[in-house]
Amino acid sequence: MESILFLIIFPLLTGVALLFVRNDSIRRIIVRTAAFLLIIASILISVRYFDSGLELSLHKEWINYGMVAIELALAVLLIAISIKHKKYLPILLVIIQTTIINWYEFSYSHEVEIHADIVIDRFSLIMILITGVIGSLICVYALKYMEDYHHHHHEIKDRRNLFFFLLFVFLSAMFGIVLSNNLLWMYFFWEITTICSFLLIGYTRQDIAVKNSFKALIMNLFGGFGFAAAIMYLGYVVEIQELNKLPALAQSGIELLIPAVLLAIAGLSKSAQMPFSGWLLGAMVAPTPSSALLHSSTMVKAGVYLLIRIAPTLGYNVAGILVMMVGGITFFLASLMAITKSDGKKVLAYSTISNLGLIVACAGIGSYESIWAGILLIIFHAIAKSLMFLSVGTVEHSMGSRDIEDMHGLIIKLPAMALMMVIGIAGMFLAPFGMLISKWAALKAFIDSDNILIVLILVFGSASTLFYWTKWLGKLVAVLNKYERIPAKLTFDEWVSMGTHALLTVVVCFIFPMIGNHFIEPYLNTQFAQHLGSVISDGNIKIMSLMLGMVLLIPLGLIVFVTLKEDRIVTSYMGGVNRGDNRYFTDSKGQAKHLYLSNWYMEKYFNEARLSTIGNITTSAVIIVIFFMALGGVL
Amino acid sequence: MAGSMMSVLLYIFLGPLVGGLIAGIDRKISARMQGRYGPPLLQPFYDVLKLLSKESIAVNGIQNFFIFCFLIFIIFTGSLFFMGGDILLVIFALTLSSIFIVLGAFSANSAYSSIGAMRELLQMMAYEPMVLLTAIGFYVVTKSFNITDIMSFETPLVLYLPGIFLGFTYILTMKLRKSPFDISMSHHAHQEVVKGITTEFSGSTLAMIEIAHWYENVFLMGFIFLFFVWKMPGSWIIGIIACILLYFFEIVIDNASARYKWQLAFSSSWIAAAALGFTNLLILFLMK
Amino acid sequence: MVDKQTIIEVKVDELVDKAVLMKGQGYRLVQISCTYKENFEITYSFDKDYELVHYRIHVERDEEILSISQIFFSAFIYENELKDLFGVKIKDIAIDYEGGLYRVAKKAPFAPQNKEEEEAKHV
Amino acid sequence: MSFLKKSPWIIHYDGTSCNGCDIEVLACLTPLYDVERFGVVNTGNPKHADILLITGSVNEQNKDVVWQIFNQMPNPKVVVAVGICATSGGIFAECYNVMGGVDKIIPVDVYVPGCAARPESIIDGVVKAVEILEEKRAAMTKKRKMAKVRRVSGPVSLSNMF
Amino acid sequence: MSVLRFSGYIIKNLFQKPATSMYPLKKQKCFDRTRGHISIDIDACVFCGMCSRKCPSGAIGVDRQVKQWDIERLKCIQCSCCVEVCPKKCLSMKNAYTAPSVGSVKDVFHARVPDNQPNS
Amino acid sequence: MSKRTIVPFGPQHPVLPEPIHLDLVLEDEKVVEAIPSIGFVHRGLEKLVEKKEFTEYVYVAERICGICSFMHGMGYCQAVENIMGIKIPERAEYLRTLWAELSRIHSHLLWLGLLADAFGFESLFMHCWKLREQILDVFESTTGGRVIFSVCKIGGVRKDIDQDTLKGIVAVIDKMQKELKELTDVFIEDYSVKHRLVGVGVLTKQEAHEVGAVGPMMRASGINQDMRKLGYAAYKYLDFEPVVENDGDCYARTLVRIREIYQSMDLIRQCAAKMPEGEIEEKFKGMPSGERFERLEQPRGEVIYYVKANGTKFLDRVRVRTPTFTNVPALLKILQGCDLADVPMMVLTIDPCISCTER
Ligand code: NFV
Ligand code: SF4
Ligand code: SF4
Ligand code: SF4
Repeated sequence: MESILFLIIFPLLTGVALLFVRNDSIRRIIVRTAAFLLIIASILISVRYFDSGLELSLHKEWINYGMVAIELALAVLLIAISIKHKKYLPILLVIIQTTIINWYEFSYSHEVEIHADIVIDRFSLIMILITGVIGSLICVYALKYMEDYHHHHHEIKDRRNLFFFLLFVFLSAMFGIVLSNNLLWMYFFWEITTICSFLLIGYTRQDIAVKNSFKALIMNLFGGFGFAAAIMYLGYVVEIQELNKLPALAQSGIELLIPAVLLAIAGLSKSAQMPFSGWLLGAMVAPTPSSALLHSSTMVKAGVYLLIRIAPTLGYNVAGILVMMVGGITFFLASLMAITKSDGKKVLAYSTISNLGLIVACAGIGSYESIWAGILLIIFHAIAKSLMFLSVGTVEHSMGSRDIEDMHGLIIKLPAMALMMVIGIAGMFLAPFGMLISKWAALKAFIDSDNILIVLILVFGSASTLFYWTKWLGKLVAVLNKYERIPAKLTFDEWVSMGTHALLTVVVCFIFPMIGNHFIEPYLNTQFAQHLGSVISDGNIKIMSLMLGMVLLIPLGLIVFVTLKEDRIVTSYMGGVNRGDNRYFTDSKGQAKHLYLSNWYMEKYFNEARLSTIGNITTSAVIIVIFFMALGGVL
Repeated sequence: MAGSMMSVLLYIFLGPLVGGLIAGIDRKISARMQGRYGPPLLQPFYDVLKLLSKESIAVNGIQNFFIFCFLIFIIFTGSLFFMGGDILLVIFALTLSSIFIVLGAFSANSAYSSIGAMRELLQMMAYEPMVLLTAIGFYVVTKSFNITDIMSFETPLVLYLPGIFLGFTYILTMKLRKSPFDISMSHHAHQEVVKGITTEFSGSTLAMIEIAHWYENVFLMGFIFLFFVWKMPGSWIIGIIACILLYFFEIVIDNASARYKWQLAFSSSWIAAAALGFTNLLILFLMK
Repeated sequence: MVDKQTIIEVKVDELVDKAVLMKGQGYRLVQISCTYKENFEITYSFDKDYELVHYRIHVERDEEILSISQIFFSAFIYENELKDLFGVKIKDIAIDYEGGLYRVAKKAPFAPQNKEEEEAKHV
Repeated sequence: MSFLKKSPWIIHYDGTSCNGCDIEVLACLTPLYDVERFGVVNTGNPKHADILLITGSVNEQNKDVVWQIFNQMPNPKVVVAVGICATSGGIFAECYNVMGGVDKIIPVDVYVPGCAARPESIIDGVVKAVEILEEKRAAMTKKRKMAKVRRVSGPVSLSNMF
Repeated sequence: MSVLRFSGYIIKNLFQKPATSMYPLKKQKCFDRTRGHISIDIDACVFCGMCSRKCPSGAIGVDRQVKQWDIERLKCIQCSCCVEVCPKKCLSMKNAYTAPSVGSVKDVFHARVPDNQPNS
Repeated sequence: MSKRTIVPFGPQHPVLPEPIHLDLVLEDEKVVEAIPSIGFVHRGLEKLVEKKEFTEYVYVAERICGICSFMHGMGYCQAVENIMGIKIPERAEYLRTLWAELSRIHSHLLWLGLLADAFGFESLFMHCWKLREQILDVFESTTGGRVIFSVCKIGGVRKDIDQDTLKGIVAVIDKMQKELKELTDVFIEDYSVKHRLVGVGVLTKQEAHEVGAVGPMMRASGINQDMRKLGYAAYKYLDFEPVVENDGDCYARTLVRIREIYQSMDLIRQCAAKMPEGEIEEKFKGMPSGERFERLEQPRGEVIYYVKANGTKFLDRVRVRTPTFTNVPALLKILQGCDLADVPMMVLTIDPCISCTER
């Protein structure tokens, strides 16, 4: 039973080991082996606990004290770093939080009865699989990436041992979050992810990195503060300290508004929703594997994980409206802002924020259908987004730029990477692929829950999503006969990592009905006392699969087409002033001028600063109003 | 099942015929409105058959393939529609197919086809919300996304969805590529982006685009049809009459307006969607 | 009825001053034209209230003159024309086409192409 | 049955014309002459066109343009030189920058005389062009049938197609 | 400001007869003054060459030796200059147009060819 | 990397009947830089004076352009006549004015049509050109050509118009005016048209003066200047005021041209009413000697003929400074910051005539 702790302890140990390894090949062996073991372990555990689930209680005082000790140590560490960089807000937040939680821990927590510190249900299994598989693959990918990274950036000190240490600790903490049922445990791991992300973002120690890392720290600490407050409230007032008790309590009509709001704030900040979205954009300064980790499988997913967990609680009160509104607004505005970006990672960041907004909105609605959709979104997003990050990272290292404009004609320059990206992008928004299926389910859920405003936001938001993804896709497929192939040597690690991702993106689309039947629905049945079955009908699934089949035939068709074609190749249309090779035309002065085709960014129209101000103000207003409503309702 | 199979087959075989004929009538009527005699009624067919016999030229090896996919998926979309499938799925398939033509234009990597592709994308972004809202409107009234169910509702849907109908008509102009919304490619008047997305396509590929548009137009008329048919047998006549009238109205609009710039095209269709669609839905919810 | 037209001859280096003067008095540049007769005979015409004022300079073939396009922006197009069709050397043109405004088969077609033509003009 | 005859699409390029012929070509499209009766569409895009109508002669600067446009048209295609300028350079033949008729640069199939060419003449010219187009198409199909070997030589793979 | 201001007019046009002249089904209308092509009364010509010298585009050729007068139809710009300068007034401008051709057209006239037809 | 699109625009382009080329640098669709290029129509016909006699050169002059052909012939003749001191008969002056104003109507109608085509209003284009045909019929019946008239000669005109035809012309004008009203109202009132024109491509009065714009371009920016006021030909006998608008945008330029059509119709009526009897041509002898700048108001604005004669039958130099040529700097100015969709609008509102520009 305790074997489950392997998931937490093993990555931790690996991380510690890596901290002391400075030799590349040893590190490679350790990381590969650890990743392999983690993947196997996640799968085995899923199989093992698929039917039975697990409720494990470890009445071990020393664990709690250990946690307290670590927490205090980390608090001291944070304070020290903050003092060093002359940042005082984090100090304040750290102190308040640590005080609250310790005070609660020592004064009251003994009186709350804990049935299970660790609970595994089908939802946890999904999260374990995501973290285990995607997270490990990212770590493997990071091996080569970081090597190149330091090769390119001599100004940055090589602290790869620390980097890999953090990656694995992160995984460990993430497993901790999804396994914990005891809120105090969860809080512990939650804070660890905060600190890890803080350190990862600040990895390069450049000014901008430091600045952004503190931004992330402050926002996450703020959320952590909400978490701590919620724990305290729950412990004192409701006398529970377990996550899985919440839905039942909510259904029995116990007033849970305040903790719901507080937990929601924690979840929103971690999942980078407006007004907290700033940290995630800032996190882009970190090396790509850490972005991939933060944005796809861990960190932000921890936020939505919490929200989905408490979703049944949210559905009953204004906290639900809070979450729904914040999610909805974030979804819409972030996808509009993504339109204005040409930096590949920035687009991915906005898209992450936006997609998480959708998941958050699903959680906020809190109905059977919406949670169904939300969980599906988590899965598909994790895979496809991770794939995108990794591809962008590799492309950046191959061409020296991650700007989408520079990816013009990637299909010629780096066909393999272009293919990866095409799969990733298709996975993010295109018809028979995952995200779209989930969006479809979400749409249905929103309509059925009569939240017409959210429906409206969804339709407009997905239209904008379509815009920025397709224009990226367009850049990739632009074909110019004269482009040179860029010699890119993908290492085995990269291949394995990205290849698996790509494969998963496609495979999961085929098996999503099974995921629905065997993972999501059983979980929802326990949460809601009724059985509603699949959100998407069988007939439609069949048609979807047919479509998917058709789409998958495209590469094959392309090869046949290209082989059979008999086109006469001519120059492209330039009003007659071609210079022969489609790249140059004769300009007004009679000289050769380079044709350049840029995408649209409409910066005036979807002004980033303006939209984010609007978003931050409205979401803050929503949060504040509802927070005080909650307070008022209680007082 | 057999019935729906039948209508799919009918669509696949008659679709282009009807679509081409509509195009022919359109051209004739437009010509008369312009005080000209106009081309023969069957001109669109002559054009396509001619295109098929031309030499095929291309800028690169793969651009034409995307168009092939475009055609296939348009047919797929229409078939799904006439099969009586799920209307949301139909819309997703439609989006997918439209993306193929955009990608085709992008892949040609030529000045005007790329700009046309960006404009086409913008148009897609502009009309997509309204199309989805239409489906949602159907769902809210009939409790089903299934086209067969939608068609057998007990009253004509337009009575419940007048706002959505107007909104849909608004963006229909865009889908039919008619002025004032022919910003990505114009059939008639000349344009700053030459032939927009179709600039680099010629010969049989252009013919494919043309045929795909015919299919698409027929299928779009199907959408209009949905607003006007109900359970009553024989109501399909009303539906068809409505389609004819609406198409005529579109021709008038086409011939009586200048081309909008993208800013207006985009914002007006979003505003139309938000205002008309939203109000209509809101009223429906309140009535519930 | 027919108005008298006087053409004021000025020195090459006075031209810019004259242009500034004209600008100050609210004239607009109407045209710049050139004829080759032993040397370039360039006429600058300005207009105000239907009244034309012409300044003429004589420029040798290899002499370089200053553009007035900094004063009258629209001069750039005339000056580029002079450059391409006559081969007048003009520097500091606001938008200099560098000989690409008219891409003609033979350079400076309005200027004599060879010795004989040159002599013919001198008669 | 060939449909080229029924749907000749034109592209119009104005060489160094005086505009006279140029606007007469445009006038052909307008209500009084309405060449769309014959299925003519002014595509403005060489890749869609069957007939290249050129007004005006060619000069140093536009000779490449004319050639490019001609080259970007799919076969079968015909060139119609409209107006005296296009046929021979006309009154400008002696100008230093006029190379002469369009046939100096690309093969011309039909010459439409007139200064300016009357719309009726242009219509006649197009009708004549359509006949030639038809002949060319017939020749093309014959050639295509005869060519047993594929035009693309060498091994075909995805990479060398781009 | 009005929307679709033009719709009334075009709908009216829809039900009117189109303005199209239907050439070539119907014959083109010609005016007396229409400048179509040059024709010559070769018998009156004295082959002085005046027309040839004055023709701005050099379309006319005159050979006094063999008494030949010819015109390149694809060079003539219908300016009527030759008509004006001909001392014998044997040239005239007719209002019918030269038909399009597939190659250059040179109409040659010789004196004493009885029926005044081109015989190139 | 840059978010700027760099594309060529023209010379072969469906919205540009004539070849002009622009190097466009765009951000999205916003034009951030546009450099026009001409020279695709450059023939070098000014140099033909060395090969054609000055009397024959009229044929060349009127083939500078097929749209404003008549006034090119007339301007050239006028310049030579003034050098030689020839006073042409009054009837010839009236006839010239009549044809000049008819040309203006035809040119403006042509332009309105092209403008409509450029903003995607095909049916409006068709109707404008349909109307224009009536004017062309008048041309053909009076001069023998639809485009190139060949009626101007040094010393007068070649062809006379008899009284019946004159009445017929006025009748045509009257009939046209009614139909024209329907079309111009669309330009003036229709929402979609105004969307494309109002506030687009603004050239302020100050700018118009600085860049030396001429013609409707200048008058739409509030500068009151019209070369017809110089009183050449029969304008000195006629009663008219230059058409001026103040907004300086595409809409104002459209309004100016529309109002000028009506103005021209009025001038034609005045001509027909006041036309004196008499000769149409003044015989002259000798060769010109001297130089002269002659200014006329073409449909597109002030044109200048510079003629330098040396007493032989071959002139030293003819230079035609055409309105479009001077309007190119103005075009440059208004292109900055417009949208790609506006580019044809911008190019068209200077009413470009490239063959005039490049000669
Ligand atoms: N520019 C110009 Fe002209 C005019 N109006 C004239 O001189 O058109 Ni062709
Ligand atoms: S043939 Fe005559 S009308 Fe035609 S372009 Fe040449 S000069 Fe102009
Ligand atoms: S009409 Fe003119 S061009 Fe024709 S032959 Fe006579 S003079 Fe020559
Ligand atoms: S000018 Fe008259 S008479 Fe002399 S050659 Fe010519 S046609 Fe004959």
